[in-house]
Amino acid sequence: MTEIILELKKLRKNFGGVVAVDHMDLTVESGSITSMIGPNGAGKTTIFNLITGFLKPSAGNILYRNTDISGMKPHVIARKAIARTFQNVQVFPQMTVLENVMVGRHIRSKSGFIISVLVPPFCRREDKKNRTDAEKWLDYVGLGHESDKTAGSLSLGNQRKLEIARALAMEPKIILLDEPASGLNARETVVMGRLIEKIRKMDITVVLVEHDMELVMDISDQIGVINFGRCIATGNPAEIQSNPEVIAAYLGE
Amino acid sequence: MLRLVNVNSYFNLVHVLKNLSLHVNKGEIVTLIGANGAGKTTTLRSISSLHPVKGGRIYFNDLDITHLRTEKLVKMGIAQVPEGRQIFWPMTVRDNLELGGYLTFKTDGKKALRAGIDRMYELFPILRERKRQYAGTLSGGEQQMLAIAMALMAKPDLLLLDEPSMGLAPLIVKEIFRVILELREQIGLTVLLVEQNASSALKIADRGYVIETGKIIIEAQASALLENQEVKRAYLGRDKRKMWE
Amino acid sequence: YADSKAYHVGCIFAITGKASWLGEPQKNTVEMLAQKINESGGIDGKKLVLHIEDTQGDNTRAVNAVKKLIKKFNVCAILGPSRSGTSMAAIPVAQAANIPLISCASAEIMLQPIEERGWIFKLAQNDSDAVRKIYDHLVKRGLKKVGVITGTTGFGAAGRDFLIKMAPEYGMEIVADETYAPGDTDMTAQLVKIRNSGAQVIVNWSIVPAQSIIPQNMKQLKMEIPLYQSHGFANIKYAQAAGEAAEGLIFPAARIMAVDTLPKRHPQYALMAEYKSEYESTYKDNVSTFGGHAYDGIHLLSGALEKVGDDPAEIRNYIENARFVGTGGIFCFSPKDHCGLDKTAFELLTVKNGKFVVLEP
Amino acid sequence: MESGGFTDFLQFIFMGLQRGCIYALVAMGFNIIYSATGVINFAQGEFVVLGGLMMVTLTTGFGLSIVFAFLISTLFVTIIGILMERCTINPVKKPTVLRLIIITIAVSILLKGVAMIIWGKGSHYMRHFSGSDPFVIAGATILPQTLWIIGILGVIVVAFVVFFNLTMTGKSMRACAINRDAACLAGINDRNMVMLSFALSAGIGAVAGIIVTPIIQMDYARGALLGLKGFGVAVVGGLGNSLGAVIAGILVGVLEALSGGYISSHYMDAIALLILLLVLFVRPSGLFGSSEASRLKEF
Amino acid sequence: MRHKDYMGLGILLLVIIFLPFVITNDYYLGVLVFTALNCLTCIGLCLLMGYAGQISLGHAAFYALGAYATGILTAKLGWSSWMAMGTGVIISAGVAFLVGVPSLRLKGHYLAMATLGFGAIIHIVLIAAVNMTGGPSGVVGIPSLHFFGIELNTDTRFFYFSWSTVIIGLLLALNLIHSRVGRGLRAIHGSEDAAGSSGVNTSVYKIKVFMVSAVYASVAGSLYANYVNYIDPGPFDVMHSVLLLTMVAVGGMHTIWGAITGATVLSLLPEFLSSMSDYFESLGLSYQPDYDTLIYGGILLLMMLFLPEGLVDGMNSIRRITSTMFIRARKKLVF
Ligand SMILES: Nc1ncnc2c1ncn2[C@@H]1O[C@H](COP(=O)(O)OP(=O)(O)OP(=O)(O)O)[C@@H](O)[C@H]1O
Ligand SMILES: Nc1ncnc2c1ncn2[C@@H]1O[C@H](COP(=O)(O)OP(=O)(O)OP(=O)(O)O)[C@@H](O)[C@H]1O
Ligand SMILES: [Mg+2]
Ligand SMILES: [Mg+2]
Repeated sequence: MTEIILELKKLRKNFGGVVAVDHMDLTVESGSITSMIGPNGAGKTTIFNLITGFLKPSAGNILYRNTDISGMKPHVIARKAIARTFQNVQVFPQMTVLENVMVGRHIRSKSGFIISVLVPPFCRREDKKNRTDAEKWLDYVGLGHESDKTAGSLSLGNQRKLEIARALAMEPKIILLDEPASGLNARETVVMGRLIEKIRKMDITVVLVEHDMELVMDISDQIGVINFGRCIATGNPAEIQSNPEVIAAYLGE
Repeated sequence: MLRLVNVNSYFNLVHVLKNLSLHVNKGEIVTLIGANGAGKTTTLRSISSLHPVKGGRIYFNDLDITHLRTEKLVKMGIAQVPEGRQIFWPMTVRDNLELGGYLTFKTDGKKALRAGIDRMYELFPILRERKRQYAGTLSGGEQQMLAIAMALMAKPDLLLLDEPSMGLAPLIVKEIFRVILELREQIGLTVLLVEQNASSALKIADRGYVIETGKIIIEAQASALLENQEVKRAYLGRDKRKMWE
Repeated sequence: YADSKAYHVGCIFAITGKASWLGEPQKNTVEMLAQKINESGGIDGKKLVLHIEDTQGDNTRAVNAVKKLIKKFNVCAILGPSRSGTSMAAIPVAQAANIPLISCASAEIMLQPIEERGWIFKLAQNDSDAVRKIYDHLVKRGLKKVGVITGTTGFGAAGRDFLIKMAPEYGMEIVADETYAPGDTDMTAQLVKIRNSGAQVIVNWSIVPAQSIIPQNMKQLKMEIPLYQSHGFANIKYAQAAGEAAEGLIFPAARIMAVDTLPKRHPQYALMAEYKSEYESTYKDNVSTFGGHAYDGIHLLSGALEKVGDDPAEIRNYIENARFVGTGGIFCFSPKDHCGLDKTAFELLTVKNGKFVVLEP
Repeated sequence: MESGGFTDFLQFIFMGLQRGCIYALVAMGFNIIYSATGVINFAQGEFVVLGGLMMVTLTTGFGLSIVFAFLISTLFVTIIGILMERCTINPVKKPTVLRLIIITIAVSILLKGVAMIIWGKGSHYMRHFSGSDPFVIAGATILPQTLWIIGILGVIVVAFVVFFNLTMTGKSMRACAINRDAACLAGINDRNMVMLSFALSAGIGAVAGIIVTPIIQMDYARGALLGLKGFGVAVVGGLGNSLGAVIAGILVGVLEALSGGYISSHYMDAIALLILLLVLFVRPSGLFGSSEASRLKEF
Repeated sequence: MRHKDYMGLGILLLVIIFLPFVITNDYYLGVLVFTALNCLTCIGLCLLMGYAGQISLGHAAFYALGAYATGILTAKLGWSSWMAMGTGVIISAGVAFLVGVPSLRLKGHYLAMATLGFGAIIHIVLIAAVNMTGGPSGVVGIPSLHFFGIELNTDTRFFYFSWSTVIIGLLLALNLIHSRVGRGLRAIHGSEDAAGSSGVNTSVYKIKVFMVSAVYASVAGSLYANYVNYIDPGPFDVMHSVLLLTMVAVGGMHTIWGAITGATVLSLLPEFLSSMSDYFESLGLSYQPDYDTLIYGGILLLMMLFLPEGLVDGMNSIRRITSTMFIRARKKLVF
């Protein structure tokens, strides 16, 4: 039916003796919300790092729209419209909230060193557009009123939202969210769920890592359960919830 | 046991905590809930003297501790699991745990330290597996476990927990809450808990406070808060999704 | 000429910073002399006012200091700077402002080309003359193979130039050419190389304190070939620092360094003995040739002021024809020669029992 | 005296050893403060200078015995280190690395000025501890003082490796540099740790100054140069790693001696530096720094 | 925010135009010329350190490359000053590229060491390559700059010229930091990982900004050579790099204005101190130039202790505090 946007093939990553990801196979359909769940240290973040080029796979391939992107530099991958957020929030603390999001517009604008040096910003149309776009995305995640604060002075939860706004500003084809709801309270988690669904509606594929089961079960099209670096089960939320292996390894009860 | 009276805190000119007062009795588990940016973290940091208090007093066992230094407070028995996994990144897991038990080591010696570390390994078996790994290379959840373990190593009387469940798998969260309850039973541990996962926090807590833009707006028994309409709407909203939409 | 009751003279020395061991005695000397002159009624009844600036041994500071002296204090002449580098930086400023600048550094390039350096004079002996003095002596001893080792400062570089350039003239063969940085602590590597080059004699040309490590290193390496130093060694502290190892080394220097062993009838004797005893009693410190340059400078200038007043051009003309006996030698300036000294200004000295003495011929 | 190729080589090695040990001693001082604060203390060179000058004054000026003067000078500089910490580092409320570094630069200027005023501008020298008659080994000569330096360095290195890796105090000192808040929360008195680190590194700087003065002569301005070399060595060895400092120090010293002896004295320092840079490019966190650990460390 | 920056530029321009009418003594103008040169270098260094977060302890080397390019090409080979300056810029940028590629992979103190080593090597080469650089004796007879037929041989002329260069440099730098590229650079400072995942080519950006800052230093160096007419290795040693770093940090490295303020203050301070000694003397107090070092160190220390984020920020907070005090006082009056 729909095309496959991302495919992990026999992916493997070990750090010395520690095998973080092992023989991992996963396919992500375009326009879907795919969640990865699993115990702590299962290798979820490592998979994100492999996809986005922060780590090089020890073996296996990562196919993005049928081209192999494994081993490319992070910024090259970002330019292919793959956005991500970090589990350990990574904002640019000295810059204002708005500027943080404008950095997200980096791949959607062009002016290089020469133009930047020679043309003052108020003469650059691109810059103005970036600014309005960034404001839009900030409103989108509900941080519009904080746009002039420095990012470092936001509380942790708000920094997490800021990260998402920055990722969205890239207008990505696929966005990888690493525990977006951690640090959000129940109500905001629901808002986050809505937001993710809205993202999907914009035709952005979402890959989600999250420990909040209600959120995951609520919005996912497909769930992959990861344990010890392997994908031990995939399926839709209902299937996963009733899978005994998953219950034993992760969900409890 | 712990009492905050009209505490005020600032970031430069931004007034973050406004005349905040709360108390925690001995052996109690009290939870502090509130939206992002409400000032929960700042409250805990102010108690531990990691953030300067301007105006107001903080008492611990009826002693004025407002301007005491952090390490003094730890010595007096106040430990904190800080927000954002504050561990020693370029040190091994074992070194981290040893440092967590710095005071134990100073007072009770090496043996007690070892025993404490072994106890933490039992609690979080994965840490034992990773003991020679640099703490910074742990997964997010593992780091969180380490941070909690480090605080427990200090053998506190009062434990300040800042979002301990962040990034932890549901099974582990349950385990941690269980341990907290157990410690209260065993050694009469007192806990001030900040949690986003308010419903589970309220389930184990005795009392709760709701904080909004640096002010306490509600104080009540945990069970009462669980039923409170306003609280439900703002912080527990999940199943009442339709309500606010 | 700003005020009629006093003569304003500028002094710039490296009083602090990387060459402060040069500037300090110079500053002390000029202060001592000015006080003496003023106490005895000044020059023609006018006070001698010295404006002393510190270059910190730094070119930029030297340029600023010269401008300050000229533009702010309207001095009629400038004594200093202490180092060749700072002098070179200061020269264009003085030259453009038509103010005489009497440098205490020794580099001869400061005066070249003479047409463009009409306002520049120097008091230190010529490096080339020091080289001549050394080579003469080597010729006399029949030594031919020279190992050269120099410090990497302007002074050392100038000496290295002359040593190499003038070698053929005296039939010398430079078999090794090594350098060391002012902050170096150990020159055994260079010395081993010189030893292997078959040098019969070592010439160590430097002005920094590190030069006194060379004799020590030679002693450590048990090298027994003779060691010659430059006139930059003319500071008794260097000899003391090198201790026993310095015994017997030979260097050309102004006679001030060995006043005590000089015959009393020598024309420079009286003046130098006076300077030495005054300086040493005032500052509890040994005299050095560097301070001597400043001494000569003040003498020259006070002479000029007395004769021609404080018009810079007049002063310049006066100096161009000045002849006088100073600590550095018997000066004999001329429009073609803005240094006024030749190799007779030097005496070959040696270290004996930790003291500088005139080398017995 | 006959001198074959091997003798020369040995001579260069001895020279390198002597230089290298001096560098290593200075580098260790850097390492200690770095370990506790993450800061490079630019006044380290001044500690060395003060130690040396004090020693000269006590032995030559007051005629104290070497052992006694050694102790007093070390104590004196240690106290200066403690004062420096109490007066300039401790009061800083938001200590960022760069800010502290600039403060140490300012202190180094101050200390240099004080030394200049007290000890004057000339260089100071003193007798070697046990004579300056060199030992001859296979034709090459080595000064007894060099053996002193090597010996004292050895003792200090062992002491520090044990201290930082095996004792709790050493570990907690490192913890302070990594994360102040977390260290406080573990009950560590960060201020005392920082003070201790300054005391230790001032002490070790003094020792360095004392034992090298007979060889290199000491003047008030020497600190900067010693400091820069020591910094380079500390970095190339892997910051915070005592053993690394020693090995890198000796490497630098020997490289300098060899390139001076076999290639060109004009470029000897440049050649040694170039090789150091290459080492750094191949091992971006120094010879013995763990790349994993330093990657995680923020500046 | 941005407009404030450009307004500041306008004010600076006015000040510079009128200053020589107020200060007529060439000495002061000469001091200000050196100040301008330091400002220029510090603008570049600030782009590198304050914005991109990469430390450099080797900038004196680029300053030297510019100065020596000008010195050697004009005095020895008879090129025109402008050609020489341009060549210096190209050489500096090229060297920055060659040095930057391996160095900028390093972080923090390790990067500091690498750049410091580079600076030291260049300094040694300046001393040792006697045939080319003149060694410790330096290069003499460097001609003055000509600007549209006007020889810039007086302090006033050079004052205008050097400060115009600063203004242009400042304008370009301001343009840069308020641009997409500038944000990219600051993002690298904040978090290299996040910058990379936002599509910023971190390694290339770091190298480019290193080259840009080298160009600033190189131009300043060329101007130095043209102004002083003589160069030797003295002013280009590692301590000068340390001084430049200090200037940027003292002013507050998070803004270009901080860098300029720091450069100005620390360039003027020594001259100010040396004038102070005259003042003391006129009061009849004995004052030794030796104390300058102490006072200089002391002032630096006090600035770092009491103005945590640098002079510019310090001034801002003083303004804030006084304005709140003012408001409070007014409130009291009203009630
Ligand atoms: N650099 C490294 N060196 C050694 N081990 C590593 C390194 N990085 C990660 N690991 C290990 O790999 C495993 C997988 O880590 P990862 O961060 O992918 O887990 P995760 O699934 O994201 O867990 P969490 O839910 O806790 O965030 C962990 O056990 C971790 O300790
Ligand atoms: N470093 C800082 N500088 C300035 N303001 C800050 C800083 N840190 C926090 N704040 C402000 O203080 C307020 C309280 O922050 P705090 O971190 O205590 O919130 P919180 O309740 O813990 O939120 P969260 O649930 O997101 O962790 C917020 O408005 C935040 O913007
Ligand atoms: Mg993870
Ligand atoms: Mg918080």
